[in-house]
Amino acid sequence: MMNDTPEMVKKVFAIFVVGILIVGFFMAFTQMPKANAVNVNNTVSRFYVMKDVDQATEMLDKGTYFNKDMVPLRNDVPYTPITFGKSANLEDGAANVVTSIVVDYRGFDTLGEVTVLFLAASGVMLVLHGQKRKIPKKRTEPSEIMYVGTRIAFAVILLFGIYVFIHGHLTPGGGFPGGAIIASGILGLFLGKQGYSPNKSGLTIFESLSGMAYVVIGIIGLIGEKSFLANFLPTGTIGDLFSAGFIALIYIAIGMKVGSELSAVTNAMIIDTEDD
Amino acid sequence: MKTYNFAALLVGVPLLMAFSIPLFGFISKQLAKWITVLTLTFEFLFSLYILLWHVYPFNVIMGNWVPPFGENLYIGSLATILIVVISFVGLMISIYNLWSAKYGDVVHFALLFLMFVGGSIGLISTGDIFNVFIFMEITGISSYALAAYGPERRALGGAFKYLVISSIGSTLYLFGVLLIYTQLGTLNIAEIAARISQTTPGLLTFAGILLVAGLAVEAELFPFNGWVPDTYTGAINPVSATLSGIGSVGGVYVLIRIVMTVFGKNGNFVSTYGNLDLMTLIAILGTATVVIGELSALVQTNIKKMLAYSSMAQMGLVAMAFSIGSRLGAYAGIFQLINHSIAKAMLFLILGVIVSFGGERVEDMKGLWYKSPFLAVTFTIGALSLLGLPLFGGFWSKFALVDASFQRGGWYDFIMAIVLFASVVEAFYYLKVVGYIFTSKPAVSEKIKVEISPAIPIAAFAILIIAIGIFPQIVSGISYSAAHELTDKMSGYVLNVIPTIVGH
Amino acid sequence: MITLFSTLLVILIIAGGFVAIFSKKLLSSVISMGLVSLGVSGLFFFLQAPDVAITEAAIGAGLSTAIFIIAIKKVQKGGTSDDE
Amino acid sequence: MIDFLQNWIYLTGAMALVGIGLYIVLTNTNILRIIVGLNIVDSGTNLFIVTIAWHPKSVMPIYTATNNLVVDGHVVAADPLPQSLVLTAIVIGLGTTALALAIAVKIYQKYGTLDVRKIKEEDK
Amino acid sequence: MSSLLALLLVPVTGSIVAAIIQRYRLAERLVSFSTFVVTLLFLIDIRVGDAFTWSLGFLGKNIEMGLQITPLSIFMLYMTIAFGVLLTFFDLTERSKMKSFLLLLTLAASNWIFMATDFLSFFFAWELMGWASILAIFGGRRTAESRHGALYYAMMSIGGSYSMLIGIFLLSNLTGSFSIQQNVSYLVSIMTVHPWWVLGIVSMFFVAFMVKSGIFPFHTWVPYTYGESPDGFVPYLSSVMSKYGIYGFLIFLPLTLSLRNVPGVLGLPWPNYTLVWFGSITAVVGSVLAFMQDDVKKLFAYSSFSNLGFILAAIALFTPIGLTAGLFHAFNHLLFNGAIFITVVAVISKVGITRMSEMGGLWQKMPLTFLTFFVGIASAAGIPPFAGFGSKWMIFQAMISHGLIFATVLLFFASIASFLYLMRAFHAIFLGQLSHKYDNVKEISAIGKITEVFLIGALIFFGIFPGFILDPINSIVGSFGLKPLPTSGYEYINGFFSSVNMVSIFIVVIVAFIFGFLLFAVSAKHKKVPQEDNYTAGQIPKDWNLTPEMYQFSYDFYEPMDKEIAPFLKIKIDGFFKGFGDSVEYLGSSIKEIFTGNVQIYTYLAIGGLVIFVIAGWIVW
Repeated sequence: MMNDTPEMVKKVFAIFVVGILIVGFFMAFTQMPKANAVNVNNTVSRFYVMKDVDQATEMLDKGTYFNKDMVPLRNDVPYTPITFGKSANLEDGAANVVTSIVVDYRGFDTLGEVTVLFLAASGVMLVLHGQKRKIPKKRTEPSEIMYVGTRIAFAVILLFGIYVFIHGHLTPGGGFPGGAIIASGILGLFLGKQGYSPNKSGLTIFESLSGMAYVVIGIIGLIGEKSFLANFLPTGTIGDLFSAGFIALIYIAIGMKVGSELSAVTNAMIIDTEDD
Repeated sequence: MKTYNFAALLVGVPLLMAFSIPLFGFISKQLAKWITVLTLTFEFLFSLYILLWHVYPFNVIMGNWVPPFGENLYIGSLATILIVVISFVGLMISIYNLWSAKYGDVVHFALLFLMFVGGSIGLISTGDIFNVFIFMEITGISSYALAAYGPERRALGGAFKYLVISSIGSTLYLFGVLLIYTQLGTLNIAEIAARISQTTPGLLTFAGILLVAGLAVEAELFPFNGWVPDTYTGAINPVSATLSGIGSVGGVYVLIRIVMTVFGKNGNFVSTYGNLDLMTLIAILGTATVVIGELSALVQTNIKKMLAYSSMAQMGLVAMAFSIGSRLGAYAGIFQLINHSIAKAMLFLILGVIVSFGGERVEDMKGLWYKSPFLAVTFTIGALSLLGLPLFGGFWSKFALVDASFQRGGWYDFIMAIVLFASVVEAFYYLKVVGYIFTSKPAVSEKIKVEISPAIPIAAFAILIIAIGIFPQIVSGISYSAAHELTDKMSGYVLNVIPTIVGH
Repeated sequence: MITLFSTLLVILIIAGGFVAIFSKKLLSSVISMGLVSLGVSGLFFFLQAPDVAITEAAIGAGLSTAIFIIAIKKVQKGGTSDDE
Repeated sequence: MIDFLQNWIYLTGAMALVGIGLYIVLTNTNILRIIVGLNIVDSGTNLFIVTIAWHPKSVMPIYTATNNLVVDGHVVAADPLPQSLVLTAIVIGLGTTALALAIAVKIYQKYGTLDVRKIKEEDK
Repeated sequence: MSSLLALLLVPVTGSIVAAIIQRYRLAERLVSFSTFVVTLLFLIDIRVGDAFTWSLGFLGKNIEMGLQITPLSIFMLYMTIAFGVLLTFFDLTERSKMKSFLLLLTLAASNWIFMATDFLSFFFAWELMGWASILAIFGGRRTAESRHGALYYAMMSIGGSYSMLIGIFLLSNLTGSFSIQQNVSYLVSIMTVHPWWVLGIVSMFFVAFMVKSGIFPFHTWVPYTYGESPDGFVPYLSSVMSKYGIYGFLIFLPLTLSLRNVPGVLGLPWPNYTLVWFGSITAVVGSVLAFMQDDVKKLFAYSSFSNLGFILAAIALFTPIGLTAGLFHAFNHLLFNGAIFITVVAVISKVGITRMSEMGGLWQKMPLTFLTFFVGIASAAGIPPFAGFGSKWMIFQAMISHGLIFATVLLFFASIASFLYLMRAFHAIFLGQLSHKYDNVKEISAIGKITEVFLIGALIFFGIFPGFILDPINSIVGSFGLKPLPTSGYEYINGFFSSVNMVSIFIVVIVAFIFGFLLFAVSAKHKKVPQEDNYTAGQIPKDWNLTPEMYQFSYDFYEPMDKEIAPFLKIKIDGFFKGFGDSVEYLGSSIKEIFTGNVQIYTYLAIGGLVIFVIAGWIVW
């Protein structure tokens, strides 16, 4: 139908359609709250930042959280101030609020997110599955310096990645960027040696075990704390490395999983296959 | 608020098993498929337990953070019946896969299939509007990969089309969710549903349109369903069965949950907030889908494509039934959804067996009765159920649909006339195939030998269709209470999740 | 100051987007996409979202682009030109 | 006033990316370019989400020794919830991109072309 | 009460058994026959007024469903079941390619239709019957034509049922009940207030009934289906199933009683008047189309629906005599149509073809069949003393008593035309010279002969003593609140103007027959010659491009007449439906073009759809 439409018409039409859509979006934005942004004190995030969900839950159980017009009285929830390095045994111990949301308050989302990445990796392997094709020799093999250099760089990058996901609850970062950093380190290894390929079954085992570890942590919460993905470890003092309960555990699992997954994906993309 | 946190295993167990399947794959490829069967058996039995012992409705609280602060699963009557259906269909298809999936990376195929079913179960049970997005992506990504699987190259084209449209759809959905978040500051479906009237009407209209447009991709409604024919045709048959029997159920469920529970008002005839009545929008989309789907299916010579278009049309019918807005209409929609899920999955599975012995053109169905009476009879049962014949499951839903539209009256009389006309068209092309099956002599008289693993699911589906046709009480009771959940959102949904939402 | 800087960054990403539209070569299109991602990750820093910024930089700008380039190299092995 | 404008600037950037991405999807026939377009749309969406979580006076949502998130019982941090959603969205975007690229590579192997107009089959 | 259920359960059980053992043909036929007999035995136990109800919990509502016996339903039940007994008995030995389990399923459905007290079970049974018959036709000759025929019938049938479904729900939403009696009495109560409303709803039902009975303009499926369905099924289809429509009409016709005081046409309420015209036109169209047919099954298919036109025209009057005449003709039609089709089936099964012009002279080989056929067509043509004369006579009386001159003329024309085509079939099949290829044709088996003798007997018996059938009809007429016609002995037919003594007519006819036979006996003997024996004056027939079947004297029998009518026949209703189907298909193939397989188009569709919604949203806003 539109296969033989002139390019120009197509472009003008596309501009027209996209333009109307964008104008529509902007007209919607004019209706947004002041300064086009949400006031944190009017959202549920207020409790995440104040680590105050337990108090809010109490009010909810008493029936004083909502007024009779079903408007939540978020600013009425009593607040205990939090001081960095001093407050201990909070309901959630992570200094990085985003991390506390990602892993703890909305941990189920993250489990799903990990699954999505896992499925994408599996999908890539399913789609690109086939016999490994013999790679014709490149004329120039990378030099020895390159080979050794990438190896050393990989060690450094690996350490950095591990640092990022272990400190996920304190500093920006966490399992996902940490894993991605490790994967880019492995990507570097491909440059170092012609025909390099990481141990595929090792990656698979890593990936599976870390994923199972995540779910098992969730199930431990279900058994110990009567709720799936509930924190079953003490939360410690906010700001300490060993704080925030199971967040570090989960981020380690996520980091390893994402790292091995993305490595497997790059590996699958790089290796040439042909149908078996 | 009744909580039953142990039901988190409904989502947890498939995840755990999916993560472990690659390890089992090292041992044996067949073992990976058996793990799928076992896991889905667990899912089916668990959901059957919830249904038969009347455990529902209950909440599952994640991480001890109660809604609306944390995430939750809400398993009411609607979720229960749909989970039972989905896990049953999934179980049956996984049994079929023992025989059918034999090329390429079987381990990852089994894994993706398991997560597709698991993701659909999560999609249906979740009570958080962003979590819906996550589960949509889980089902989405696994279905792109599943659709790309297979020995033929057309699978890749279909999968890619699905991916592009679906990505755009989920982006739109994300925009819609965030626009609502700017207004209400929460992501919990129950709280949003209760407080939807506290938003700015214009923004709400826009957000509603974005949500509907995003979800209509999965629900196969007209201008967003371009991917349907190519993807269904390209994928191998059990995958088409999965997409049609499970994927579209999840898609329609979310669409209806958003439109009726989140945007709906209380009362018998649900109308919606915002200035553009979303129910009207759904009605228009549904009717257009029915007409376009049926008319396109009419002229197909490729039977798989015909089933694909017919799937699309059935989804339109379901959407149209829900858009009536009454309890009876919702009941008709749920019932039709279940019937379609079972019957269409069965038809695709049968086609899979036939295709392994020959082509997939309509002419290739000629004389199926002589080649394999079992396949011929079951195919006829499925087709007649889709047509809504007495004695088959589809009759009761179509019956309720007509009843509901006439109770609503007004312009629904007119819509009903169009839909019935489309049904006549549908009858035409299905009967044409049934005629070929029974009346022609086959070109080659080679018998089709149906092995035990494809035969079990096909026979089970056929028996179920007949059982529902004769004893509609199997489904009708719970469907009717599920319809209550949709049309009376406060007592049916919101108060079950957040009992104290009407405070002091 | 930050306002000025972020405005420049916004202009940069829009320009990057236009490069992605109009560049004849696929590779430059992809690289400008990476630049857009990098710019967006910079904007995330200004928007007080360091977590997101790091993730976007590592995943969106880094790994995504890398996989893209691998894919492009693969499809160019057949000897056809990069476009069409 | 300048703060107000600033928000609009970010929104403009986000919407421009969405528009550019959609335009690329709509006008290009090369599969890889379509994926580029989808990626840019994703970036724009993410920018939009982070923007609405932000207020000109907000600080980053991480407790440090110097960074105080709550002043006078009012949260002054940027809204962390949308940020965590964006984290998810980015990862999902990567997954989709990787899968799309894998499919594209396979399509190229099987069809010998990346032109979407040529990737269709006559009915068997 | 239990007998009522038995009327449903016995055929269903029989059907299941027959389906299981269908590989053993004789056993299957025996099951089929004995099921009919058992059903008939149960029926004998049943009296008017028996009822059985149950309630169905459906979505919180309690729906009362039930079975009930009215005079009309018991009349219909006897007719259908007894005919079925005859047919299955005949089928015991004949090669009629019938699927017994479908026939038995149809029987169950038909019993249910006649006993249903609510529209739900009525609709359910109606659908069941329709589908069983469609499947039977599908399984018929297994040719492209048979498939086409079944598909055509299925489409019309589905259209009809959807229309009826709409009607049922429109009605039940008004009254809150599915009960036929309540709904009809509700319609009666609003008939004078909102006549158009009632007409709208009722015509929804009428479409379904007209489709099932093949009333003009929904007659187009008839030849396809009758012509192509399995031979054994045709007698049942044409004799019994066409009566369901009549039964349906009779449910709603009492409505018009309340219109009697409203001025109409010629003292008739206008709905009745309209239906009379539909009936008359059907009769004429059927007769005229029957001229053109060379296929014997199709010819009698047209004949059959022409007769239904007669029946409809008569009952549509809804006066005592009209109703009596219509029901009487329905009964007679059952008999003579059965006789005709059974003989046709016998001939076809022996000869193997359906083209009349290739038959001829078969009376020498199948004398009893010939005699049955003769009696059958004589009845169909309304020749005294056979059954058929009385009812036609009454129909004309009924029509004329209302001064419906034009309709009467039409019916009269149809009657004469039917005489012509019946004569033609008679000649073409049985008279004339016998072709050599039929030298080995034998008379049908003993069981077939018994059936034929029975039919001849019945046709003559009910011809002479119509009172036996008029008695139950009178009670039906009474049950509708009309005053039955006076009765005066079994041999009398009381018309509107006069009455006829059938016995005296019989005697007259016998005398005339003896006279004719004497004339035949004393006149010169004919010499039998083979078919090809022509006087060609030295020329070889090949020179005239003669093919063997052209020797058959009935070849192009009515050619001059065909030429005269041909222009009128070009206006084909069939063409309308076909054209409609074609345009739907064309629409489909153009809509299909949306899905080109190009993902960009799909993206355009999605984004474009979204943009349209956004614009719409803003306009509303």
